[in-house]
Formats: sequence, structure tokens, C-alpha cells
Amino acid sequence: MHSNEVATLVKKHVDDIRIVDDRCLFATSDKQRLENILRALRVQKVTHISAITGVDTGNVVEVIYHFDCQPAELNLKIPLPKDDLKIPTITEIFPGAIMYERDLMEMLGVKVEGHPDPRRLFLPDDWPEGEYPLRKEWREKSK
Amino acid sequence: MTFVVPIGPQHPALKEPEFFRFEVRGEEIVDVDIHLGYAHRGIEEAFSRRNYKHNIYLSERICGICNVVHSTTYCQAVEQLAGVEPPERAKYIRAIIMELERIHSHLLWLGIAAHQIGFNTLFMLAWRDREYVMDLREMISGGRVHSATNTIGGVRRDVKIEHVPTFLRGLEKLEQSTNYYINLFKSDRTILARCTNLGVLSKEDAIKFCTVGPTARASGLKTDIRRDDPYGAYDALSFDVAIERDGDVWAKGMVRLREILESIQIVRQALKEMPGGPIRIRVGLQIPPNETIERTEAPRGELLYYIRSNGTEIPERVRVRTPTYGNFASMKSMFVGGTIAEIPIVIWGIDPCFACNDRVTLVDSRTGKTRIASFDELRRWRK
Amino acid sequence: MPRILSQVLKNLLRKPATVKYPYVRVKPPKGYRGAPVIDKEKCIRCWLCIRACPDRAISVNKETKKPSIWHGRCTFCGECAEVCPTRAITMTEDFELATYDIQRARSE
Amino acid sequence: MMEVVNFVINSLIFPGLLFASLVGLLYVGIDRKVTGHMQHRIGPPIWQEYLDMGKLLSKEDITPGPAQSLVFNTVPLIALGAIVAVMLFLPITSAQPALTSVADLIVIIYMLNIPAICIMLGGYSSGSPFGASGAGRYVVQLLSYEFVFILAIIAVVARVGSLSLGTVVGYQVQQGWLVLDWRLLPAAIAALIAAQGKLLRVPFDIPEAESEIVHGALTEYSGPKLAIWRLAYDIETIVVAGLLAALFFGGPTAYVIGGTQIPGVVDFLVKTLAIVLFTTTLRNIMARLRIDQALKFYWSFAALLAIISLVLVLAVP
Repeated sequence: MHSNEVATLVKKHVDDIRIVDDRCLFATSDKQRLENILRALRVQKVTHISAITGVDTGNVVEVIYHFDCQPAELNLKIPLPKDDLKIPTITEIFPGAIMYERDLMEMLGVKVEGHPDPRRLFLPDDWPEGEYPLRKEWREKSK
Repeated sequence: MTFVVPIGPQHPALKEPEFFRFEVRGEEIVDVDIHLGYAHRGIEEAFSRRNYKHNIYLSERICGICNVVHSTTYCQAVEQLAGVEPPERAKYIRAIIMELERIHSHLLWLGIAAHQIGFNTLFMLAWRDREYVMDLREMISGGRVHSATNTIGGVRRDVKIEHVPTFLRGLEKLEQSTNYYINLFKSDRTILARCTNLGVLSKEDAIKFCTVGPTARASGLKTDIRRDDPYGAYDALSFDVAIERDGDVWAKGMVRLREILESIQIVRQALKEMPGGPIRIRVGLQIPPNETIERTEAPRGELLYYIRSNGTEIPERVRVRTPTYGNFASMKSMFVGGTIAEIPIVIWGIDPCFACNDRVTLVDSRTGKTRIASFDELRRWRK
Repeated sequence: MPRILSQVLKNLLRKPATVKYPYVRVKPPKGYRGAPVIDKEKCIRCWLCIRACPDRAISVNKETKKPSIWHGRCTFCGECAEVCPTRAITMTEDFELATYDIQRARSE
Repeated sequence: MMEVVNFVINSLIFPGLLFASLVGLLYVGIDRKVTGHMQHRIGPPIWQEYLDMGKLLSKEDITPGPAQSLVFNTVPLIALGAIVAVMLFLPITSAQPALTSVADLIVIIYMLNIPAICIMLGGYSSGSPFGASGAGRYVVQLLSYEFVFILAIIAVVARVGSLSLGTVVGYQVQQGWLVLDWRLLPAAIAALIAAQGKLLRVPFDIPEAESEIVHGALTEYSGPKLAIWRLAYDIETIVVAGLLAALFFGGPTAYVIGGTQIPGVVDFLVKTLAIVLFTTTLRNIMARLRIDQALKFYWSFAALLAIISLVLVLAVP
């Protein structure tokens, strides 16, 4: 699917869509509608998730899902306020996301609900609870 | 009754530190668990503490073997953020160096795979031929491994006209020996005995776990970013995507060997069709707030960079998703049901690059007691 | 097996592909990025190299007031040589930089 | 008195420890050099094994904590002693070995297994999972090659009608090399294959496959103890080659060329070197098999060769 087709597919579930070019688009949604988008993508035979990125922007942690829609890449942003850092897992629909969600949990402290294997991935086992190295606060602290 | 066989963090089958915990019943593997993080260097965080120019060299240091593709992806992403297009000639030079890197990486894979199955002669021969590629890379970039060729807005070194004959001679030699290896791989009884029907990744599992690169292609999944989402000069270059159907170690090796041949063709074509003109343009490094993703096909598969800028010379966030990271989820389905003797070659079948993989966190000397000692030790040793 | 056997026997009669390194040296090609050296006469103290260096390997020598490159951090990217307005920094072909004292590994 | 002096000289100097270790180390050195050239590189100098041995002997003797036991410390010496003892039973200068007994082939077969058993004991007592799994693999490997090896020897014995190695060599002096006898050719091939397994060379280096289980049973050994293991292994190389030479390739024969008497020991050295180089070539053109594949190979193909030979010898007079 090219960007326009992806845009029409997900249009009713997202707040805002920015088409960069034929093969790249950004969209913003929220976690209630996430599953609808995933199902819509799945119906259209989108199976590959390239990565999940977490960005700390101050008060909000943005979780960005990068879906490979052959050839367009859909970047789906889910902003999460810092006092409610919870997001449902997508591993039931995209099992390949299992590692990325573990990474997201330990690096940014986003709680992925229903994840089958919520252990640490990169950080050592004795890493203190509540310390998330890619958060803004942590950067201030470690300067 | 099951018992646990630890592989790693230091083990002769692994060339880099990583820990695999195999649960076995007799000789049969029933479960596998991977502990990552022994080579953490905190690169994603370090990216947002340096300016765009310095980050080129940081991105090259993520992985030694595929350094050019890292820096190319990074530079292309920053060029997209800045809204500039590098000159055509620069794109071709990037393509040439990236393909040379693919050849070198796949020959390195072949050598170590041969070593894992105890075939030391093939190991030595493959690495001898890899030396030809290294010489070519040294000739055009000035470094055997780290090419330091890419810069934002183009490349720093030109391919000179007097290099071309040497290039064609070297590629000729490589093509000969690659054909020899392909024939050897197809016919040698001991290689077939050790590589076929193990570590099988079915096409369904390859799709399910989002595998990338040669690992996916060996399972019959026709995916190649160079073809699916062409970047740089790949729009204009023609090549085939090598795929195999079996999904075992042999198929993974075969895909890589055939890709070497394709890469040789690409380099030849690029040398012939390379346009003249400048090789770099100046780019102002005050990049307005924006975000972008860039995907390329590294030797091991799809490489993804996500960069967000914030108007300063320093990026807000750089996310790197390396190919090995994408392939780890599929590892369980490759191992379960196999035997202990297969572990090294199956691990090596996906061509893992742990240094690529472990780069996300930041090592801080103030949190975590075990860290204090090791970090202080490092410091003392340095002085 | 026959394929590799013939290759192996052929190799027995050929000259080995390797060389005895410390006795036989292979010269690096032109444009090799080896240890950077600073020509003090040419240096005009613009400090562009310090800004360009991605590894912060270049510092100012307190006595001579000229830059010096610490090889312990240098990654041999060649940015300093590229940025230098008077071509005072050049990349040599010297790659044998092992030393017992890491602090003395410097290009003054 | 004379006998005692003779015995001491035999066991310590010639053909015992000194001679065997000098030649064994040299042969493995040649093997490594030739391997290097076969792999299109220079390879180590021929005397590299002597240097390695000197280095290992000069190192500190370390025994890891879990491996502290009498077994772990003594098995290298037992292995070395057994393998040097076999040297005394081999015909080296002439058809007559330094020590003889009525059925010395049986003694040799037993003695050749002692180092293998010692390696297993060392591996199991080392307290390391790699050592244990290497020892486990060694058991399987021993089960696979030993049967073939013994069958091949029995074929020879049935042909010659004697269990004495001296008689076998004497028989060949009159009747020609046994390998040229069409009935025994399959047995010779089977014995060479078994020797490849006995000497732990690719494709049968499974018990010490370094990319899978580090150094197998010898993982925890270091310093002088490892040196003794290496020495035992190097002497085993020449012992197995010498045994094969005596069984199938005519044993040591003295020649007269141009009026000069060339002693049998030269013939012995040439023949053993040829056999070692043959195994070197084999190990450079193959990949390591898995243990189950090796077992299957020995019990099907190699055993079949040996059995065919035995049947032929018994059936065709």
C-alpha cells in the first residue's frame, strides 16, 4: 500500500495524518483506538512491524509504532501522559513486537499491559526500580 | 527432566559477549532464553548529546562490520530532516561502498560459519578472499573497516578514475571465488550434512516474528528494502533479490552467497553508470523541528533510524533498530527441537551482531553497585 | 570433497597469500588514514580542529599553545585534516601506534 | 643387569619417551605447517610444537577448585605412560619390537585405549560442563571407531594367522604389503578411517570441537598438565601411524641403496610421515560431523568395509 491508501485505511481512527511522501506517513492516535488500527492493518495483510520507538517530550511520552505496509511506512504515534504510562500490548496481533515492547518498558517506563514476558531486556537485573534511562529526568540527574 | 546449558557470555561459538540459556532434555533443546546487554554502550542516549556532524562517527561505531550502512542511513535521515538532496554522484559512491561492505560481511559470515562446522580450510579461504574487498575499501575510503566516507550532504572522498581498473580486477577475482563457494556449498557432502534441515524457520514464523534480511529471505520471504523502499542510487540500479525456500542454515548461507554475486553486479553497474559532478553539498546544521524515519538494507537486514530534531545542532532523539534485534524474536522457533551440537551454527545462521544490538541504554556510574566498580576500574586503567 | 581437495593441493604449490608481517610489510594505499600529525609551523591557532573532532581528542598544549592529538581517543576519521585551513594537520600512513604508555600516544 | 639397562634405555630413550616425543612433536609440527600451506597461508614453523611445549611446561600449574582430585592430576601421566609403552611394542628398526609378547596386538589394542579412557576420566573429574560433555562425546566416539579398528586388525590377524606384530611384519617381508592384497584393501581403508577418529582429526574431532564445547575434556587443563596431554597426543599420532604402517604397509624394512645400508628406522619414519600427511589432507577437506552422524558413518560404511575384508580373508584362501 502506498501512503494515500494507508491514509484512507486508518483515517477514521486517527486524529491527524501527515503524508511526507509516497512511502512515508505519520499519524497520531490514542490508545483506545489503537486496536482498531491494528486490526484494520492486519486485514490489509500488514504483518511487519519495524520497530517501536519511545520519545520523552517532557510531560508526554510518545510511543511510535513503525509499520511496514509494503512499501509505505506508517508511523503511528500514541502520546501517553506521564501520570498514566500504560498501553495495551500489541503482541497478540503482531508477535514480532515482543522485544521492542520489552525495550520500551525498561527504557522509558511505559507499562505494556498484558505483555507475555515483561522482564528486563538490556539492563542488568539489579538495575533499580523506577529508573528509566531514556527519560528526560534521568538525563538531568546523570549530568 | 531438563537441565540448563549456558552459552556465553564468553564462549568460543560467540564472537561477542552475549548470554544464551538453553534448556535441554538429553540432547534436545526445549527452550531458549536470550539475555542481552553485555555490550551496552548507551549509544542512543549519546546521540542526543552530540551535534549532527559528530554523530556520523558515533553511528559508524555502532557496528564495525556494517559501519557504512549505519552512517549512510543516519546521513540520509539528517538530509531528509534538513530538506536537502545529496548530489547524484555521492549516491552512487555510497551505493558502491555499501555493496562492498555487504560482500565483506557475507564473506566474513561464510568464514565463521565454516569455522563453526569445523571446516577450517573454507574459513581461511573465505577470509583470504575477503581481504580483496578490504583492499578495495581501503583504496577508496582510506580505512580498512571504518570508511568515514559519509557526511551530511554527500561523501567526503571521490572514486578516482585510476581506481576503476583495480576495482574491476578485484571484482573479477571475487566473482570467481564466490562461484566456487556456491558450487562447494551445493556439492560438499560434509557441509550438506552439517547445514541442511537444522535451525529451520518456516515462512509463517518468519512473517509472524517480523524477521528481516537474509534470515527472512532464506525462508522464502521476498523482502529487501533496496527493492521495496529504494533509497539513494538503488532506484536506478537493477538487481535480483536472492531467495531460498528451505529456511535452514544452508538456505541462509546460500542466500548470502548469491547476494555477493548480486552485489558484485551492482558495483560494476554503479561504476559504469556513475554520473560526474560534485560529491557533496554544504548543509547548515541548525535543523528545524521535524521528525523522520529512514530504512536501509544492511548486510543483515532492515536497518531503521528514527530521528527527531528540535531546532538546535543536537538531535532530540535518535532511535536505531538494528537487523539482529529484529531477528532475535524468531530465535526460539529456530532452536526448539534441535540438538546442542547445532547451537553454534544455528546462532551464526542469523549472522548475529551483538554490538549492533546492545546500544540502547546509558551506563551510569552512580546507579547500581556492580557498575561502580567496573566503571571505576575502566577509568583507572585508562589513566 | 573433490572440489576442495583440488583447491587444497593447488594451494600447496602456490605462494601463500599471507606475509610474515613484522618482517614483510605491506604498504597502505595512497590516502590511507593513519596517525594524524600536526605541523606546528603552519598552525594558526584557529581551533577549528578542536570543534570538528567528534571524539574530543584534540586539546591545546599548555606550553606550546598549539593543538595536540591524543591517539587514545582519536578514531582517525580525518575531519581535522579536512577542516584545517592551512593544511597543518595531515593523515600519515603510520598505523603502528601500539604503546605501553597511553598518555604519551600523542601527535604534538 | 644388562636387561634392566636395556629396558631403561628402551623405555626412556629409544624407541621410548625421548625418540617418540621428538618425532611426535616434529610430525605434528609438519602437520600444522602443511595444513597452513593447504589453507593458503604460511602456517607456523615446523618446530612450533617444541616451542608450545616449552611454553606450556614453563607455566604455572593451576588446578581449578572443583577439579581438585587425584584422578584429575594423575590421568595425564597415565595416558603418557601407556602411549609410550605402546611405542615399545611397535617394530621400529626391524621386524622385532623392543618388547615382545605372544599376542602383542591385543596388548597394543588395550594400551591404545588407556589414553582415551584417561581423557574421559579427566573430563568427568574436571567439574566443568564442557569437560563432561566432551567426555560424553568421547565415549560415543570410542564406541564408534574402536569396533572398526579392531575388526580391521582381526582381518589382518586372520590373514597372517598370528597375533604377534613381529610375525605380521615378517609375513609382509616375504609376501608383500598387506594393503596390496585385494582382500585386505577394504580393511586398510577402514583402519585409516578409524585412525582419523582415534587421532581426533576433522571430520571426527567432535569430542574437542572448539566452537561447540571449547576444548572438550581438556578444557580445564592448563600449563604442565596440558603439556603432558599434548605430548601424549603427539606420541599417539606417531604410534597409530606406526601401527598402521606395521599392519598394512610392510613395517620397517632396511634397504641397501648404492652400497649404503639404510636402517629400518628411516623406512619407519617415511611411512609414518606419509600416513600422517594423508590424515592431514583428509582433515583439511572436510567439515566436522555431528556425533550421531559420525556414529552412523562408522557403524555403517566403515564397519561394512572391515567386515567385507574379514569375510573375504576367511572365505577366499
